[in-house]
Amino acid sequence: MAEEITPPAATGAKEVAKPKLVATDAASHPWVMSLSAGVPGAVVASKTFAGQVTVTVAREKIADVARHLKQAEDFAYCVDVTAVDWKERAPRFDVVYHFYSFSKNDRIRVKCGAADGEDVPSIARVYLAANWCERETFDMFGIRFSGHPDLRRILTWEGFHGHPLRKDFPLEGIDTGAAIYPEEWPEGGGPGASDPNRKVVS
Amino acid sequence: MGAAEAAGSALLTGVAGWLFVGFALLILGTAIAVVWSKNPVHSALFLLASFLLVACVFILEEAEFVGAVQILVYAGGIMVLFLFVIMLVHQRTAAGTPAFQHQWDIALLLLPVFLIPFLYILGTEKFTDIARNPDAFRAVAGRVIGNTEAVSWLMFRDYLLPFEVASVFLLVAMIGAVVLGKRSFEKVD
Amino acid sequence: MTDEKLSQAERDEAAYFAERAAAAGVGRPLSQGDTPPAPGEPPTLFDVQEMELNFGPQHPSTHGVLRIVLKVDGEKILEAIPDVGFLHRGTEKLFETETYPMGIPHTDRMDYVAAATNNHAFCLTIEKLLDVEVPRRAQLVRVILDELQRLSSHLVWLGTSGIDLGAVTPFWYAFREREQILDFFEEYCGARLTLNCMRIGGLPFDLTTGWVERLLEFVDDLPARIDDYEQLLTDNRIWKRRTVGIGVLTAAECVEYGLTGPLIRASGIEWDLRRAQPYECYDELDFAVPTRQNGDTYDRYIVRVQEMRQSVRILRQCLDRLEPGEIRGKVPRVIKPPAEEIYASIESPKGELGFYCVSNGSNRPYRMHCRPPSFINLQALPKMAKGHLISDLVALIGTIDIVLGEVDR
Amino acid sequence: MKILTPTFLTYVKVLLIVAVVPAIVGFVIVLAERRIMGFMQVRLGPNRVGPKGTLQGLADLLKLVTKEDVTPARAEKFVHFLAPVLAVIPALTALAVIPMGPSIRLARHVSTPLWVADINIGLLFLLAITSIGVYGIILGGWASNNKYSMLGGLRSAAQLVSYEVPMGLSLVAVLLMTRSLSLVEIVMRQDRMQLWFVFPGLLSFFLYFVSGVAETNRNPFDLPEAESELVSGFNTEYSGVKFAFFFLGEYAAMIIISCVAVTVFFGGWLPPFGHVKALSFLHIVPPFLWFLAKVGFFIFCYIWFRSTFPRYRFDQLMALGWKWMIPLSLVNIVIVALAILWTPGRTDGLVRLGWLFGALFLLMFFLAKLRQALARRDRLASEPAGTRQSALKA
Repeated sequence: MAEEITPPAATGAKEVAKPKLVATDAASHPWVMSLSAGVPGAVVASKTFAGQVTVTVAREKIADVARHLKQAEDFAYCVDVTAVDWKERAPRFDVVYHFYSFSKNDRIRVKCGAADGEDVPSIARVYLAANWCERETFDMFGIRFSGHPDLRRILTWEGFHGHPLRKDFPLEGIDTGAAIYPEEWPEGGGPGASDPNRKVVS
Repeated sequence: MGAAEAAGSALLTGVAGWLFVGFALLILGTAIAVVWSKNPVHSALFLLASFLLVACVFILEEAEFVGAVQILVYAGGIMVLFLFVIMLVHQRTAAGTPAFQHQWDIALLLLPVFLIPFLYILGTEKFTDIARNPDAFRAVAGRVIGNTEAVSWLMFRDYLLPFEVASVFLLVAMIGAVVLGKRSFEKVD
Repeated sequence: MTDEKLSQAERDEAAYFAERAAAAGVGRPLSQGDTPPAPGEPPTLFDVQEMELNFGPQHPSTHGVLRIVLKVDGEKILEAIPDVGFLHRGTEKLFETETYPMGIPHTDRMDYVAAATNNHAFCLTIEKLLDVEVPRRAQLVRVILDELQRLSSHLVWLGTSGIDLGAVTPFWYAFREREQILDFFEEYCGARLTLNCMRIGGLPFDLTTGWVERLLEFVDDLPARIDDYEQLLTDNRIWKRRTVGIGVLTAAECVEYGLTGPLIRASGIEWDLRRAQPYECYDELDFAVPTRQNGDTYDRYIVRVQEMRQSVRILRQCLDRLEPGEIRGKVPRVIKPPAEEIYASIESPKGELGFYCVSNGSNRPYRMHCRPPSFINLQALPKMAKGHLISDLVALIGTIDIVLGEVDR
Repeated sequence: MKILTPTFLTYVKVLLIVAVVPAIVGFVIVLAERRIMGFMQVRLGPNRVGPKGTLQGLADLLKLVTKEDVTPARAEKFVHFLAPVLAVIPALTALAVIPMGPSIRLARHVSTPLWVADINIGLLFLLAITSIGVYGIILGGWASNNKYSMLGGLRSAAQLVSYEVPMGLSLVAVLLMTRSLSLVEIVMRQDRMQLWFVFPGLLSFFLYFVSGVAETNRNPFDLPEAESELVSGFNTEYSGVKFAFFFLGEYAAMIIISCVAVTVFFGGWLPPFGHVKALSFLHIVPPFLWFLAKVGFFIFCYIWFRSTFPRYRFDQLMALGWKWMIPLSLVNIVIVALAILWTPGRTDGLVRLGWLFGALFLLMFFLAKLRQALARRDRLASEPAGTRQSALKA
């Protein structure tokens, strides 16, 4: 664990050439090399930007990658799991993982692409911390995690239709069918219901 | 305490007599209601009322100590634990369980076994004497000193051994309860 | 990929983790209802009765709208399943629709008892993406605001978790000081809770005259006030009995659950982002990272109280080094970061508060994700609560120090 | 003065108790509690209604009386109604035997004692009647058809039954000294012995008062209505007048516990050290006021506890009751009995016992303080260095 007060590791912009930050290829980075060796065929691409290493891996291999990172490279702490919706891109989603290593005092970002409807192997059995994060990602993007012990919606309620953080989900919200006072707030609900410019998607 | 003083002279005369009859009828009524009620909590409440009424009769007969102890021990202690248990029992489960009706016949058989000796004791010389000698339970060695003292003399001197034996029985029962309760508690873990 | 395709070793490991997850109370369906009795055996009057109890969403000690479904035997918790999301407002969606600077006020509403740290984390992320240098004065003021916010957040925690355990008086003491801190915020930026007190590249305003002197006075006063709270609680036997040994988490468990902040420090891991990956000017400040070894509720209490003292120390140093200067870095009028992705995090009062920003080169973030410490920390609640009593659950919710605005975003 | 017959005076006194006690509770104790707690918690407390907030009690009362009386849909209607009644009646009944002062003269030939009844089992009667009060809480919790209320009711059932035992046992030890159950006789005997029973019965007093606090469900034993755990415990589903009854019952119970403590341990209406010549001026104050002042002190203690202590956990409360208080009170009985046997019929044995207890308590107090100081020192030593002194502002 991080016991000694060491000078800050390579984070921030200071090391990268000024004035403009640029992404560089990180294929020769030790962690990426270790991953390529430990999980053959996993690494698709890699880059370094602002001192942060990003590895794009194959979707099917993500659980193995996480296991390898945790066991061989000592990334013991799963910081976060989330996703990005690229809407028009070929695999529609990027599922993004951040791991942290106490001994290295640094983070690694792992990404994998996932098309709409494709299952991503769950890492909730590798990192307990990923449990809720994957649930949230499922809830917000509709990405299913295969092998997750308890994949339910977490922030929206059970029975909610749609996934709010997808790019095609309207900002105004959707008719959830949960109108409480229909005479006051008609179908399509919400305080803005009387607004003629209001977009309602059912 | 005026009424109670009047009761001293005779058991069933005057205001105290009427009070006694009233209390006795109420006790009978509540006791029947205990058996009659469908809801166990209501049963327990009627039993509580019955205990309190019995305590009233005790106090009416100037047995204040026994009356107070009746309230303290039965109403304040034992009935609370009864209620505790009843409330812990799932009401739905309790409603579905046959409420001991199949014991009718046995109860009927057992009734004379207890009733006859009870009536016999009531009919003996010692108890018929009370109406004539109201101080029987308030006197120690012929001297009238009050019910509390009389009870303590009886309990801690005359009948010390039975008293202690009874307390040992209670202790055994208590330890048994603890052991039984402990086992069912471990089952949860 | 299904389980059949896994190798033997992987399956073993999966079984191990599934067992561990089950032990932690993860993964049971929420609406299971009363456990049906074993078939063929009618229920008796004296069977152990398992009761399902809804703890919240409206409950005095869930610190907001948190629902916990409890399976209890008497008062003993067999299982606790948190149900969050009652305060979900789609903040991450809102970020995507507005320009970068417009996102800052939204962060105020996440951890609403520590808005300054939220602002800070957000701004830090964008600054990192833009590669902007923040002027020194702005750095110092940011640290001052952060530490004030940490103090006020810990004061809220101290007061409310005291009330949860029936100690009412510390609440009033703590809120007296918190009010003063809020006054400082109000004087600086006009708001008391939703501060919006930082900008990308620096600060919105310079400090008002006399602010520093008054703050110094307050800071000098504070250690004695902290002593007051400790007087009421630290050595109190009842307080100790209610907290020592409650909700123990080992260091390994903390890492496994991704816990950060005082929770991980109370379990013996000296890890604080201010020290591990210093941002702003934390690397030149002299402060200690308090740790304890037992990882129970009492140790988390001690760690937080000691953190307050350290915050006082940091505040003094910052106030001492404050010199006139620029408060905004060289930031373009329209912020259009390169089409890249970045993750930056700070040590918020609750733990690691991070933002993950994906830019597509436009003036709005393509994706802005928040890594909320409360949300992740709350995951450990089922593990901590299992086997304890309902009274302890209250202590545990308090000790995790959640803010539902941040959990649900 | 034919109208002032003893019977009539008794009725008047009963009426006074029934009418005055709620008033005292509503206007004095509640206001005092809120103001004192306000003072202890650096805030004001009620200060708007009437001069200095003195009419706050009236406002609260009006609010409670005019509030809608809600009975939950699937509650046991009759039991739900019965519970608050059961909570309040025993508490008021018990006040009948409390002697608040010696006889006072109303007219030339008419004097009346300041108690309704002096029955020869007074203390036992008190214990018996107050033990009925628990039903209000249990039944209220059960009848509300609410899981939190139910848990509150269960908690209080266990708690009150458990703490009645040490309470009774602690009084037994004092009864060995008083030789009477009559409360009036107990006060008289303290007068005759020139000794308040708190001195030889120091341990008894502590046991009694702690279990008394537990019996009245007050901090730190307020588990049946722990608002942060069980929302409001047994009275969650009560509102309006029914809630006011529970409220009144709790405060009346507080008054009774304090009254008994004063009567049995603190010489009832007697002034302190009334037999010391130099302090004979204390007799100028009417005895009734002495009684009131002493009761007020204990009520203050209740309030003080409330703003100082965190709450016990249920199992810890039970452990305290069964593993500490009951054995300790049994030991106490033996010690007191031995002291009385040592010097039968004389007070010096009791006085010596008092000194012994006093010395023991002082010793324990200092040991506890020492332990606390050591723990504090260890904790400070374990704190990160340089925490306490300012490195730069020196």
